[in-house]
Amino acid sequence: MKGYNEAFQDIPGTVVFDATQSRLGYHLNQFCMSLMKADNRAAFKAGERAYLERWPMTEEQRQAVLDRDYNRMIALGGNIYFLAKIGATDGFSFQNLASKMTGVPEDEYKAMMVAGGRPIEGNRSKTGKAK
Amino acid sequence: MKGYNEAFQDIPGTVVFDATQSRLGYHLNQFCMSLMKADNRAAFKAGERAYLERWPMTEEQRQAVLDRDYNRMIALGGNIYFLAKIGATDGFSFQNLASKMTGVPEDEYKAMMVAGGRPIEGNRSKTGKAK
Amino acid sequence: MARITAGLTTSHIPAVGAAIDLGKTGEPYWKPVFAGYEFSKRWIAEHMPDVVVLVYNDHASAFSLEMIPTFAIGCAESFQPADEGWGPRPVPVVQGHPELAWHIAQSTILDEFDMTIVNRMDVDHGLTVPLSLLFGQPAAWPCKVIPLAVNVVQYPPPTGNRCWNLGRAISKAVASFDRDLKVMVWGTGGMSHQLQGPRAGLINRDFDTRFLDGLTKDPEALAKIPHVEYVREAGSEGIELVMWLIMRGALERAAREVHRFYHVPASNTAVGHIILENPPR
Amino acid sequence: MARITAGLTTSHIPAVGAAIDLGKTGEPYWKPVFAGYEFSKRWIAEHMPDVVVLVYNDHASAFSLEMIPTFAIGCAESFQPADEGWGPRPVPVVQGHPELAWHIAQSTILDEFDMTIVNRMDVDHGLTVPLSLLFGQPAAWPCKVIPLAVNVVQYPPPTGNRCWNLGRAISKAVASFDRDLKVMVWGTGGMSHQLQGPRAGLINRDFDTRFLDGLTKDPEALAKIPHVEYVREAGSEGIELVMWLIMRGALERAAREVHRFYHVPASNTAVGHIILENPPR
Ligand SMILES: [Fe+3]
Ligand SMILES: [Fe+3]
Repeated sequence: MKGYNEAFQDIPGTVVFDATQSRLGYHLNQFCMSLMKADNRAAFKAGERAYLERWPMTEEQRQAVLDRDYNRMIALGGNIYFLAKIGATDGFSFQNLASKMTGVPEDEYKAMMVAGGRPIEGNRSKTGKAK
Repeated sequence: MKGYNEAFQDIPGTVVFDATQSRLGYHLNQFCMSLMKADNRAAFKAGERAYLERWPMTEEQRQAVLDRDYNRMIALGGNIYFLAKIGATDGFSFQNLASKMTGVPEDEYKAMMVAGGRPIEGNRSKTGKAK
Repeated sequence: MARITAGLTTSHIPAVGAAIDLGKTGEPYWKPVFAGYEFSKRWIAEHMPDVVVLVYNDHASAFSLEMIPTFAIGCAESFQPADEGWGPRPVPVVQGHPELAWHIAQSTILDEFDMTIVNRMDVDHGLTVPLSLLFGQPAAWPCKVIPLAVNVVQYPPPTGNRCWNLGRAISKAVASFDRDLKVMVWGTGGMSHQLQGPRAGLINRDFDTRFLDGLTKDPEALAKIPHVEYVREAGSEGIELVMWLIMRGALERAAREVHRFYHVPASNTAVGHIILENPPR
Repeated sequence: MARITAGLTTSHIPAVGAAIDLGKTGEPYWKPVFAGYEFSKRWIAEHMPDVVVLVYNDHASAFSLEMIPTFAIGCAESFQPADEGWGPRPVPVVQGHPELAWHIAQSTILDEFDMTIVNRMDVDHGLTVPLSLLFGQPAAWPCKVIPLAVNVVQYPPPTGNRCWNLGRAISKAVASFDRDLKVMVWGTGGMSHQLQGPRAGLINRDFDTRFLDGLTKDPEALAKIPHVEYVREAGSEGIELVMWLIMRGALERAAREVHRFYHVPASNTAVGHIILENPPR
């Protein structure tokens, strides 16, 4: 069981949404759920900071939302399925979010996907234990 | 599986809250859940029929609630754990509800309980298959 | 490592909670009920757990018909007493143990129990009355509590065998939790009672006695009892007894009965209460 | 009696739904994706089921972090398309089959699966995109749908083995339903994709091909794949593939592959689609 959670940590560029992340990101993710209502989306757009103040998340989490820093949101307990609601509210596609998270321009990211995606070779393992 | 549900039908004076009952009583039971809020209890007390009209239950179900006919409510899909909220709203104990359902005065019902409760002998089986 | 030191079962009758809350425990009707818990209160003060895994059923309080989980484990920091129609019970907020609760959730899911993880939930008399019976009326509960809610409202509930096996999986989960904690598992509900219809008030002392005997001596046999036998013999709400098997499955086979109490009636119900201790390590 | 005639798997990518809803299916980027479903649309028109048991994962739409069921079966009369942040998809309301859904719930619970019964739930792209892919844009869906939501958001999800066994239990449940119904089981999600962080965009054609091959030939081996291997080899959202094992477990061992389609990319994802037919009776 301890081994269960630790095994994932060898995978590069990946945060598994386990109990630790879920507890950390609870209110951040519940804020994202609120964006499933049009009224809430409008209220968020009308004043992002004020809207975020309604949710008992950390100031770091609020800033990451304001910055649309998805990697930071994930590090702070956000889960991508929840965070996608922010992207949807902004009117961005998932590929736009992916370009933000991978730090490459959207065109370049799309071209990588059309060319077959990010290869698995070299992306399996941080330690090199898994080939 | 068919046998599973049918086996219960041999037990006298008992309705098992299976899929059929649950589907039948869905809105009746959800109405009961609403009585977990003080505001709703006040609204119900202020005008029972008007409050019941808000819930898409059958007219028969509404009448059974107005009549506090618990056996009828159970026959129409009510579950006692849900229906207990009506009793609580009325300020009645469970023993009061039991006296209503068994058709004996509350004193008499209480005396039966103090004397050891309703005996199992003679109350196991409609058909007599189970002794 | 964490370890399960003991388990207990108790009825969780709402009228018992009301008797405590309204100061009626000394009345002739109630006195014999509470007398049965005098030993238990001293015993638990001497063996105070850090955490109780409290197996109970929600009585249409946290869970409506919109969503009915078979097994729901409470992983929140705390749980508020539910308003069951007469205002919330005047008892302390229940403090959870999220670390252990999540650990049990993870371990049991990997052991192929299909748990529902709950992070927000009010707890009703099914959970708070047992706390009152064992701990009285403190300003705060003296230990953490992990609520484990079992569906016995909507048919079918889990089988007795499934409950027994969940208990065993909980025992394994607790044993693999890397903190030095004393854990108890409580099974609540029962014993014989029927709250509905013309058969309300049913009590079956023989069935209850056999169940109490079997709990220590032959729990595997109890785990084989089909639902229809509970309903027939112990009344429609007697089905709550399947939850006791989760407690029993979480204890060792060699667990020893240190206290037993049986009384009829409390309101509509036969009160059954038993304490089992795991062998000392 | 009801019988399972066939099963299929398909990705359920939201961008595919958007391409359909916005009339972009003829664009060069999307054309090859939809071409892979041309056979399937003809096939299903010829083999129209009465009911589809549609295995999918909710993407934080119906289930927030308040309550996370491992397996949730939708027993309602109907299910509304969810608003996932850009308004609900313009697709028909999903009509359920409460009788069969409740029957499956009862049968699987008695077979010791700890199902959550859901009577009110909106359904997101995970469920509606597969319907659009197979049925296009009708005014009403041509069959009933029983949603079966599997947690793959909160770790741990159910094991592959547990999913496989749930499929088998569903097969048994359908076979014991006393009405003459043609039932299909669909497994959705996957194949390789990662939607989060610096590794987003990962695609593993080899893994996907082996998975598609194994689905017909050696599903027992697929059922042994641990979660970490899915995440490592197929990306963090590749874990959705465990749901395909529920479909496969519900079909007979001798089921025959009648169609296969694999395409990279649709948005961030490798599209995988396979149709399996049970042997004729
Ligand atoms: Fe109870
Ligand atoms: Fe998905």
